[in-house]
Amino acid sequence: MEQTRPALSPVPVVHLRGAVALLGRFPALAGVDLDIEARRIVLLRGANGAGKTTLLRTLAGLVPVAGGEAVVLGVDLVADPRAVRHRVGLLGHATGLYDELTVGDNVRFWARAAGADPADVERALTRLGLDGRLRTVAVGRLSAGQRRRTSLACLIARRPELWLLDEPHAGLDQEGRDLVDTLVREAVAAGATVVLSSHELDRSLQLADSVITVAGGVVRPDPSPAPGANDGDAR
Amino acid sequence: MTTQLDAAPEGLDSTGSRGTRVLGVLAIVGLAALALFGLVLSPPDASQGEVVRILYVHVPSATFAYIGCFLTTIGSAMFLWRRSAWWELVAYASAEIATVFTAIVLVTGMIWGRPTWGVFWVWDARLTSTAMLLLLLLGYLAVRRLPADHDVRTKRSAIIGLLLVPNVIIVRQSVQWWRTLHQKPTLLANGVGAKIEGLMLFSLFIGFIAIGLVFAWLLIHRFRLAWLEDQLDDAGLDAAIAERRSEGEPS
Amino acid sequence: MIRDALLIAGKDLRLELRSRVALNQVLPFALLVLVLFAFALDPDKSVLTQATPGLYWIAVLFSALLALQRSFAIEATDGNRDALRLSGLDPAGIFLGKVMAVSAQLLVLEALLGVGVAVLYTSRIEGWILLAVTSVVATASIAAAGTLYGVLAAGLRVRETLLPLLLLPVLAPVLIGSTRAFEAALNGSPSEGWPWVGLMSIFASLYVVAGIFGFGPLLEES
Amino acid sequence: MSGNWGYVVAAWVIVFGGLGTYSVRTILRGRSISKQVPPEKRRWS
Repeated sequence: MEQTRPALSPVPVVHLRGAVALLGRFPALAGVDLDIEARRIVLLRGANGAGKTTLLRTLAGLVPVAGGEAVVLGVDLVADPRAVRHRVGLLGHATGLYDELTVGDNVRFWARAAGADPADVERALTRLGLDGRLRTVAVGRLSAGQRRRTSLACLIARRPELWLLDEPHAGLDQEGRDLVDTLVREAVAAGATVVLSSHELDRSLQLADSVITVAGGVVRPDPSPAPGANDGDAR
Repeated sequence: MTTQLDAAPEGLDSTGSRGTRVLGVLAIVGLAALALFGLVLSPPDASQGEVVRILYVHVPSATFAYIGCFLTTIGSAMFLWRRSAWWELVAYASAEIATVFTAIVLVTGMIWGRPTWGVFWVWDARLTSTAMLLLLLLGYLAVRRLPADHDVRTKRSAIIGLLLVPNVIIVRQSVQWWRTLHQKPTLLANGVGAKIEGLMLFSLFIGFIAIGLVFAWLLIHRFRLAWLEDQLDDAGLDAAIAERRSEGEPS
Repeated sequence: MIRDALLIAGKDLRLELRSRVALNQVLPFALLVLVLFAFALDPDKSVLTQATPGLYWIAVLFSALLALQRSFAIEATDGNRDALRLSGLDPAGIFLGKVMAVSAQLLVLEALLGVGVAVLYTSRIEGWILLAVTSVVATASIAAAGTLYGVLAAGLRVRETLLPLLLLPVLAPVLIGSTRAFEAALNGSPSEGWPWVGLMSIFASLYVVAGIFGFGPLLEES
Repeated sequence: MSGNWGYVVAAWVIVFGGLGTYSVRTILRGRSISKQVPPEKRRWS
């Protein structure tokens, strides 16, 4: 699709060397080395508090890189973390939706903010099954799973080049999880790259083509590499 | 990096240095001279009497309170523009000192006003805008001292510091217009602007020098204190990173 | 920038239309303040009529504090700040949009409050042009300074107490200016009011510029 | 107006007392916090 950069770009989508990210004074990332090539689906795994969420937020340009190198989609995050933001889609624990507005209003607002086509809004709503009655319901009245779907609709309407999904399966029913996997595969087929963290290991291992273990704020060599594993350098 | 080559000799654990000690002695000498000239040698004023002696400390304090505000705004601007942590500390240190000076100015102004006007407080333009200045400075300090992330505190307080002088100018202007609409001219004619000369002028001059020395001495010490506080915040980052990495060490 | 501002303003106003917080809570609060003034000051003497401009603007100022708190409360969830930063919206546009939305709500509130004052305090209303221009300029000043200081206080545990401390001293010139200009208009001597409008215009411009440049760095903190 | 020495003394006491108290507080805080920071980070000493 048109949103991808030149296909054979020599620059990997993600390139981190010794990246440090601080939350206050706590080094949530303590020197991460990581390379991710385009059109990969990479699964992050690790215990709670290992640094998965911070890694995803750092890749989105939301957490400043306090040390080391970090280049995402060709943008140097140390120099200008803002430049990458409109090109990534982050699905986090918090939805970022306005409770008082309807599903349709929310998706339209965030999509227009990113400069998306109105047709993409309709397509996203339809794709997530939100085009019917739910469209005019205020987000505050939705179930957790329906909010998740709304967030996903906002995300796909923006057509990001890099998808960063933090526990995308959480709170969804079977059908919803299947839908997430389908959307991820479609996005990669269209040229995007996906990094996700999940506790649904069985499901995610089928989906991902590399697995990366995060522990203690760094990337560990994987003890049991998945097929085509793109494990980060050990430190 | 953290190896200590030499242990600090006892007695060096302070924000003092040879320069500040010299400055401190000069400031004390200046204050003594100010007391001599201001309280003993200079004559009482023809119209104000002995009360004029308050002005020898009041007026210089007001001047340096304003200088402190200017430093805060300049420091905040340099911090926002050049990311200069040094200037940020200058802004913080001078804001705190300016707050102390402004409080002194307000209280001495009220004490001066009691015998001069017969009341402690009148809604005089100068007095009112000084009170507003104190509130603005307290707002800056409240944000700078928030129990929040260092980055959050410095950035937010710098924006307030940047707007400090523009705010003071607008507040002064509005208060001035406000009072001149309902002017009671006798109040202002008796004010600080009255002409002074001779030993009285010299005493005021000594006052500027002495208070200026105190201001400079305080600024250096307060700056170093703020710098130490920052160092304390930064200390241990390397250790924290090492500790963080060891969390994930396979056991 | 303007496109982003309109998008944000539209979103905030739509949110207000759906939630009606300003209409159902802030407006009654403002009217309540007017009634409380009548309790505090003897309504039979002419104090209320004489003090109408000041009481009116005090009521507006306190209501503006509530409106501003509300304006930032809707962006207060953590996901929201992230979403705004990821959205690609120009921070200056976000600032202007917030200012526009707050201004629009305050102008409606001021109009209704004006009716309230005329009825409750039986004040005679004259000098329409000066009154209208003063309201617009003062509202822009309050909204611009309030939005900038609102984001300074946003995301902090102490925001409810910090915002009034930061904002009210700064808005003192606006209170003085709008009150004097209203007095001039009601006394039939509008020429005394225009310099105040000029001063408030400078104030509003200062804060719009400061907000356009300052909003980006402030939004950046994680 | 010669009976106004009380005001003069009060004002001077406030100036000298205020500045003195603030100075002492700053110095003492500086001493206590200096001990917690390694000396090579104190460039002035």
